[in-house]
Amino acid sequence: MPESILNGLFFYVLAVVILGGAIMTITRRNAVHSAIWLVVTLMGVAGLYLHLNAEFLAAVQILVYIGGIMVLFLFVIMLVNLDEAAKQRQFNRQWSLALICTLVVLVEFGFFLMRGAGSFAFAEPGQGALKPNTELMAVALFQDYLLPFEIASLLLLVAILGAVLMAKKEI
Amino acid sequence: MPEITTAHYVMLSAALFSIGTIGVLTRRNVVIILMSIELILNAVNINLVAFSNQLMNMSGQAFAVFVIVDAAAEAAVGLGIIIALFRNKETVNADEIDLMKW
Amino acid sequence: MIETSPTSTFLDANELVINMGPQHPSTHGVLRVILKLDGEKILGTECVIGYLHRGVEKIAENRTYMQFAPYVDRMDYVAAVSNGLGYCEAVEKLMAIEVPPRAKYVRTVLTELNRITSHLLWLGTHALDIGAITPLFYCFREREEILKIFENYCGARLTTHAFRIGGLQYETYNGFEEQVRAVCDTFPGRLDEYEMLLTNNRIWLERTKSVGILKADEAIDFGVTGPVLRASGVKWDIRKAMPYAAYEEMDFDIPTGENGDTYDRYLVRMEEMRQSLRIARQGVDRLPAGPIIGKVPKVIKPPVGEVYHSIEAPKGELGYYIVSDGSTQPYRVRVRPPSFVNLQALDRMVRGLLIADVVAVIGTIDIVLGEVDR
Amino acid sequence: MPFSFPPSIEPFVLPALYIVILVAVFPLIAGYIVLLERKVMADIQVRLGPMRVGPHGLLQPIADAVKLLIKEDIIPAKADRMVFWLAPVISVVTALVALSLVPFSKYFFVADTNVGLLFLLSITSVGILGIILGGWSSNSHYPLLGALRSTAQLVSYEVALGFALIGGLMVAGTLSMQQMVHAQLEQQMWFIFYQPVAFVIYFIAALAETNRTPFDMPEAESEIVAGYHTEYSGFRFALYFLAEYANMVVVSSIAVTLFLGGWLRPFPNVRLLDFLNYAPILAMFVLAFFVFLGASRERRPIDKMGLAGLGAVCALIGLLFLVPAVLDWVQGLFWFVLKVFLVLYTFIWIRFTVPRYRYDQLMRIGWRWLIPLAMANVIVTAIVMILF
Repeated sequence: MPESILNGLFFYVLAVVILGGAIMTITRRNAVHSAIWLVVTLMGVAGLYLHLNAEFLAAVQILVYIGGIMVLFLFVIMLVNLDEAAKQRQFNRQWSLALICTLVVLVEFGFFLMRGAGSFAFAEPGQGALKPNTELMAVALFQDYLLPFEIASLLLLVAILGAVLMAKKEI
Repeated sequence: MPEITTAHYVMLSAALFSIGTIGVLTRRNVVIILMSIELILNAVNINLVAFSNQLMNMSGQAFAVFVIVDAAAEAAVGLGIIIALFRNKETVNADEIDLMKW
Repeated sequence: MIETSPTSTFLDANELVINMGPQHPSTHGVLRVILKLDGEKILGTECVIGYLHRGVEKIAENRTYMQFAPYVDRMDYVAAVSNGLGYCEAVEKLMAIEVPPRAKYVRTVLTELNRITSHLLWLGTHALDIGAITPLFYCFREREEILKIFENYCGARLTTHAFRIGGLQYETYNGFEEQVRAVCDTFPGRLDEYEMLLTNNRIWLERTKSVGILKADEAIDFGVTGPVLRASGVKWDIRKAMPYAAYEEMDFDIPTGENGDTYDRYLVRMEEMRQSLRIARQGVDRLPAGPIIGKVPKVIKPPVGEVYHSIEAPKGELGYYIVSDGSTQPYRVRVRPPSFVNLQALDRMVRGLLIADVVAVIGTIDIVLGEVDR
Repeated sequence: MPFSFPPSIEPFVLPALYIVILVAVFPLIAGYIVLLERKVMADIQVRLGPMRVGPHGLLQPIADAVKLLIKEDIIPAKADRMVFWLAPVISVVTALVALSLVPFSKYFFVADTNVGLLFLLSITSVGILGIILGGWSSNSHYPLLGALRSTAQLVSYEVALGFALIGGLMVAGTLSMQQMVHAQLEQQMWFIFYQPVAFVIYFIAALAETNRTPFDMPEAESEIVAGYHTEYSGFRFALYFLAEYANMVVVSSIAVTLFLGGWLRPFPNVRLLDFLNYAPILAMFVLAFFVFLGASRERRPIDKMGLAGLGAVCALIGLLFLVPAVLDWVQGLFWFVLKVFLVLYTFIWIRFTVPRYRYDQLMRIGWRWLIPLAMANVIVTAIVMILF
């Protein structure tokens, strides 16, 4: 089997998983089902990362997104009684307008991409390397982008404090 | 089957982004709106990583890590807000939360 | 009464209500505790009892005094000997029958051995509830030795019906003294073994210290008796306060605790087992010769009147209140079971603790549902 | 090789074979780990344990599996059927996928990636979803409580676990599972001696991760009945059980790989101890000897024959090991499995010795002690590595 067909197959299967999961996520009545479909999408994205020479990022995606953020989501869904919400109307009143606007944006995206697709193909492949992935990632994070990294950690700290404060019963 | 280029990835990312936007704009349930935001962030990440792969440059992946950090922070704070909201208003519907105070 | 609302979730102001029991691994039978929770914190409890109600007190009114004796074994079935002793002594008191000293001594020895079996069962299940699986099997190994003595003596191991009104039916078997002494010799070492597993175990300490505290005055107000009361620091034991059987002639101490928490109750019961061994050894050492049954008429027909007699059962004060109308059957029998009264303190002890502590506290009260419901 | 595969799929053949072996054999091994646990428990508790099915209860796991398979499949009336169905599958799939990254020996591993350990951690963290969804979908209070407990517990102990592993990683200088073992070969030292603190923290956190006593809160049978799998029965329950034991094997494998020298034999660099290379043969023959001894003591002829057959199989395998190529292949596997079983034995030993922590105490230990200690360990390791 030629390499390119395998590549194509990989991409299209993952694309279907990602988009299908995403559509299911936003259409499910039950929030837990939404969360499960979101997990499917995130898994698909992790698969794409693997395909794009970003093994470290794929592992981080699963560890942080699925093992962390999605568990947090499910936790909150369990804490908050959503049975009531599942019985009510699911979409708000301006849904048709929103849908039209988004579709227009999507068409615009598509148009620009069609026109500009050639430029991606001609853009020169970079000179750098992506392997060994973990080591290069370390260099990128801890040398090139040390300041953003520190700021990100600060952001996380603030977010933790904010979340604790927000979710506490009595302040 | 044509070669899979970066354009394909960008197209996929655009589609995912649009789905996320639709979710944010149309759903009433705040929890699902938050999930839609995660979809949008993932769309961005796909772009970053795809270009990183084309340009053979680590910066894209590094930024994807930062986006994931952002997503984690956003989810934590967002869910904290949802819990506080539910405790005070007994609802998770976005269009019922229309007072500036409680 | 706790309101049970079907839509309660973890975040509602008045929180989650769950049923612990009547089928639950650690409510020791069919106790049902309705827990009102805030997350895992206990806001209130309510005990629902009666799942094992057999109407023992009512049955008594339709049986002769002799016929009723086996029924009392089925109340606190892990301490059947004590139950029998209490009933027999109450009827003897009513009829003013003098029990011969040999019978008194045998009764004392068997009752004290029974106290050990009861405490052993408590220790095993209590440890099991807190998550230590192994002590249960060790406890059953030792309990077996004592049950063998019961079996040799009266043919039954659990619901013994060992005593008769006025004394004993059976003379002790050959080798009774030796067997009791053998238990008294081996058992202290085994007790040390259990203590090695638990007493200084960090996790055990964290799980039991200052959990389910019952202060002395509260304990008295609740009418709590037995080891639970003594662990709160009240030195009250009917064996000393109002001696019955042969306890007057026995030399033993009453262990007491200080803080009234689960750990103190554990220590008190462990020490009680040691004291019981002392009593049993004294009993067989001084076992007098003589008849084993006093002067009992062929038909037991107490004079008109009433009597209340209580003994120190393993779980606390076990009292029998018998009203006689002069016929062969009691007019009314009322039992004051220790488990029933002690169980009332549960709510006081677990409020503000966590679910895991409820299990520990139920274990430490040491209830037997057969006795609570009767 | 008499025939060869086309080059495009050739690199996938051996891993695929190993995957099939793992998926097919692991449930059986898990069953025997359960038997081992029951036997060790019985030994600690002065009992005999399972003795009825087969000689010394050796066929008990199979009987258990059959019983669970033919049991009625109960789904609670108001359960979310799809999620109820999905949850145990998630648990078991993630646990088995995690096995694919474990280096069982120099030759026997499915994949060895650049980010191996990170991937292992991320996959095990997905397993939490199985627990939380199982608890939620049962639509019952005790499972929900159990699921909440276990989620909080797993998430908090994963932090300590991760930090403890970072300590080991810094010494190893790689995330690849095979490279870790090679690093220990080159540095001529098991990393447990460089990182004793990290190992202890890892071990405690691993106990909590796999829900073992004294941290078995999510399924504390005396408190919340059976935790998240209260409503599960039959084969779904068996799947959860399988996932739990697979997780135990995975965490012990990580401990063995990172801290205890993986598939290396003790003192791999000491020429004097080369005779240890023949340990697998010796072990098989000793095993065969004991099995034969046992057979001679059996009374029922069927047991006698069964045990004798088992002994013959052991002896045959021992003979097979005499072939140098086979011995070379089996060598690493033997030491790896031996070490994993020692770690598992410790797990079991602890389970039957100590009581259970209370929920808040468990959290306190995790956040107040383990995580700060693990962080301090990382910092101290870094300083020491820079200075020397």
